[in-house]
Amino acid sequence: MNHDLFGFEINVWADAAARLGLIVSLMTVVVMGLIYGERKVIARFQQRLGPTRTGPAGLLQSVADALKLVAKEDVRPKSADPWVFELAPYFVFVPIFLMFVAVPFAFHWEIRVLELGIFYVLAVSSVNIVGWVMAGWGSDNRYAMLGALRAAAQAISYELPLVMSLIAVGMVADSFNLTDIVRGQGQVPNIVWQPLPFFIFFVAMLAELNRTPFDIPVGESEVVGGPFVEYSGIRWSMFFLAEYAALFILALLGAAIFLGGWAWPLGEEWGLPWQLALTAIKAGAIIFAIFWVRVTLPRLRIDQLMAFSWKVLLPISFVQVLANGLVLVYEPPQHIADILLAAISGAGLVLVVMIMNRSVGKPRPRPVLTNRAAAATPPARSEAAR
Amino acid sequence: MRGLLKSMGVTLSVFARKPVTRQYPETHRPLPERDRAFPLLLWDENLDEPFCTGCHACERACPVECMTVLMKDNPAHRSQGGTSTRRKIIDKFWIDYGRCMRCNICVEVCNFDAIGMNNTWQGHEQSVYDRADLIQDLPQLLAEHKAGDVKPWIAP
Amino acid sequence: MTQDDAAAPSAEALLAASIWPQVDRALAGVSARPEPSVRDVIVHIPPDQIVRGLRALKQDRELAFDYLRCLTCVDNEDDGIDVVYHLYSIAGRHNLTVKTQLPPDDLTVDTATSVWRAADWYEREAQEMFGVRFRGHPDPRNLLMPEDITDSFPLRKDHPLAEIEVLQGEGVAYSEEPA
Amino acid sequence: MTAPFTHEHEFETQDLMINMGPQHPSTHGVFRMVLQIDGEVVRDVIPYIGYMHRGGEKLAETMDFRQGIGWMDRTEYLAQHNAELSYVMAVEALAELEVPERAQWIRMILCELNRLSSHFMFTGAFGTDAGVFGTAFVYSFREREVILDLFEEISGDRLMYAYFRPGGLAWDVPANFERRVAEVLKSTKQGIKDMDGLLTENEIFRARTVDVGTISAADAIDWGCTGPVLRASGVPLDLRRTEPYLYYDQVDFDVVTGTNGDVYDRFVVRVEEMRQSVRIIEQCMERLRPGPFLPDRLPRMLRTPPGEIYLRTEAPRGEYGIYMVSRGGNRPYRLKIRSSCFANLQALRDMTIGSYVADAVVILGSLDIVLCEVDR
Repeated sequence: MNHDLFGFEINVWADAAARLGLIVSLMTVVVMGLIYGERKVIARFQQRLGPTRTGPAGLLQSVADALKLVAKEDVRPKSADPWVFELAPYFVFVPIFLMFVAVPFAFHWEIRVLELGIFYVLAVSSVNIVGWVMAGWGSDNRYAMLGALRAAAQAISYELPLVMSLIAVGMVADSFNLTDIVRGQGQVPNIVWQPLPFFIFFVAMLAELNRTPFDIPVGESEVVGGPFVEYSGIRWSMFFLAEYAALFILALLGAAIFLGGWAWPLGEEWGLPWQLALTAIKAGAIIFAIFWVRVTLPRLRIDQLMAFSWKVLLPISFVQVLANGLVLVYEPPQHIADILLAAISGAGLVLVVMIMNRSVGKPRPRPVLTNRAAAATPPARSEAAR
Repeated sequence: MRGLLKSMGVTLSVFARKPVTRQYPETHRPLPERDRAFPLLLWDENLDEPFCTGCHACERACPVECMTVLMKDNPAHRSQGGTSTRRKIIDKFWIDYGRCMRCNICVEVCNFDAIGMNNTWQGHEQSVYDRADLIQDLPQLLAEHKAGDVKPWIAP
Repeated sequence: MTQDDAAAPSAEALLAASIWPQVDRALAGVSARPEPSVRDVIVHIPPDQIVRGLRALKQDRELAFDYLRCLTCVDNEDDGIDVVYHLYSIAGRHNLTVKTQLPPDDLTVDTATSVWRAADWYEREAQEMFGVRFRGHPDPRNLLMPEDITDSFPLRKDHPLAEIEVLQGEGVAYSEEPA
Repeated sequence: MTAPFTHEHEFETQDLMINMGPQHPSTHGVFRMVLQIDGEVVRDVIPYIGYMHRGGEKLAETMDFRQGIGWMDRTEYLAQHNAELSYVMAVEALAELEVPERAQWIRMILCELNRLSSHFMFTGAFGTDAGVFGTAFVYSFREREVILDLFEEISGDRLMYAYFRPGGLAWDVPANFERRVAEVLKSTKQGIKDMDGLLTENEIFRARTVDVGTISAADAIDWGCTGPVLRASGVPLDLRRTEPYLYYDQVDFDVVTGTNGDVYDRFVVRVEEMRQSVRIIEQCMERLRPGPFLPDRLPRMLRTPPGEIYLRTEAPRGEYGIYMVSRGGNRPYRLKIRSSCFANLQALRDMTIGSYVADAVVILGSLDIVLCEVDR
């Protein structure tokens, strides 16, 4: 199970340390790249240039930001709970790192192959909400408190559809081992069989990442950054490191589970660079979509957000799991099973879209235009000209 | 869902457009001729002295009282053996750029076209570390037009 | 704030052609005095009858002054303070200015918030700026000024305007008006 | 201050008081409101204004009519031409000045352009309030910038124009004015299209705004609301139509009214008004003829006879009134600025109670307040 990362035998501890070092350095570089990328992409969406000053085309912007954040004073409010306040960033930060363990980048190129990889990732990822609530509670700030409660409510609500959608995929793939799931998609990626779980996964991922339109815990215009409102300097940057790392990991997961990861369309025979490139391209596409959504959509309100999770996504993901189970239990011939799975899931997706349309209603007709105002009384009578 | 897709389409179409950002300190937008930065005094090249006679018209008209004017007898006047036609001339002049609200009234009330609004970028970029440095005295106010850097626009 | 000298000779004719006859009818039982003005007719009502008059103007079916445009005060120094109401009728599209003159020794008038809720903030502003007390106002706190300043009324004519400190000149103290 | 009250659930809870502003990012300046919230639901709102109070009315009493124009810009820093217009028209009415035709048309064009730039500011800021990450803001600022460039070419300043004068204009527009206006309108139309496409039909935007902050026509009138806030409730009160000034009775345009009086209506009414403004400007450009921009005889120091006037014009945010009392002389005896935002803001409490915290932000944004104008 423990594959050799470097192609030769080394001590287990040294191996672990090397892998850990690899994660940390990779994570830092990736997060810096993501921040730079996000700023550039969003700038283009807004007809701006984005960072240009630091280094060629602003490439060193993230480095400059990091230096600034490290150099900044680490302020703690006098009335904050010192332990809870100071420890909160770690509770957000560490679980994200732990998620990296199971993510497959390429064939035999992962930290650890876990039989229940999906479960592990989900279990670990939900720990970081503790950190959010700690940050909100420890700050002794009402905005932070409000944001933390929103974050907790949202994370719990969207954790369930996320789990159910991944379970549905796991059923189809016949495994919870991420590597096996990817390998099973050599011919056709899972998104074809399971478009509805992909949609649920994408939406729940946005919610888990607190990204627009689900960014109510940090909504700048409402709770002014939510749980982070009192943080500064290095601690604040840890929250953001965690946020972008989570973005990266969830995009990788989405690429691996739904888009065929490194396996589709090239297959296992192609070399490591190709597989890495495939993973990167797919994850990059998901990340680009997230940026695109972020730059376009307004924020939902808390009740709409809750209703969408509990009344739409969760029931429909249960139905998806149930339908998958029925199809798989009765074991129809392979091609019929495939068609059934895809059809049911596609129908579910259409249903979700219909529910969304229905809940919002039709656009209101254009405002009333009156060329002559309604009241016909001439105004001249009221005025006594001198 | 249609509306969401339409919005996404709008942002995507903007993605393809050319950015409108100007890289400000390196590339300045060309300023229109009428641009008003801060008032400065004009230099009469023919007589080699300021146009300003220190008549206090602008000082009295200034809504924020940012100007201080002192006049004196012109030593270069004909009666003193000089060439100038100005009997009185400006002695000392201060304008507090920090208080000036750039309303152009001083230019309008001036009978001698002796004061004008700077219409260059140097006129706008006046940041200093101390407010007192924004108080300009006569040589400073005259310097830019004297050197020919500025051609203020004065309404006909 | 009289304009007798500036009013046109045919003030009566102007008033007759204006909205005044209707106002006069609506204000039965209230002693009101009209005055033509540049744009809208001004009606003077004594302070003790003002709210009655305003309510009559609002409730009159034909006039229906349902809209309070503006409420403010004018300090007439020795003649006390005028409270000025600018009314408008959305359905009838006519305007009216109502004035009441408060004597300097009794700057109290009934609140108009019972007629239009819009009067709320206007009265609070007038109260802190002019020291006019609006009897029965639901929330008579300061609106624009700090809550502890209740004895100084900036918009009155006797309230001094702060001197502009001149930072330049012959020595910093240069501030005299040049001849 | 209202005491936090407790009310019965299965367990006893206490409402949370949240102080929003004056440094909150979505209070559009220095507005402060204290929200009393039960969970996410707003139970009460106490608005506080006055952080921008500069005693403008007192200052205006010390300024002569020319100096006062510059001050008007500073009370309404998003619709400066409209604010100046009320002031100079009040002076003209008192001093009985005739304004040349060309000056009137140019004033109309500039006021409508200013309405466009102000509404662009609204759509951008409102998009940000609703949670669009800066996109609406950047799009609308892009268009506003084009309009401000034109204003700078005409008046010399980007924000504080001081361009209108009692009797006309400070100076004539540049020679390429017509070409430049055509360019600006072209870009503006694209901007309105972008803005409309980005938000109007967007499902999430509609979910956030439809039936939020509703105010009925009767309430809106009672609170003294004007402008788009009142028109969104279905009252066609537009001073350009009901009491025409300048040459608004000679151009063809529609008064835009909403049906529900909610936040969404306030948004679409403003977007539609922008289209109407473009229409008005195009008609004005056709009617613009060369000619004088100031009356022939204008005293060097303008003095008005005694009198008083309440002069109101339709600014982008509603009725911008100047109540000017003159006792002769070259400055007003008393100047009261009837600010549209001031009255609109009064209705905030009624609109907000019972909605969510996130709605409170959107409702405040939909009023499009300018705190300088509220506090003066």
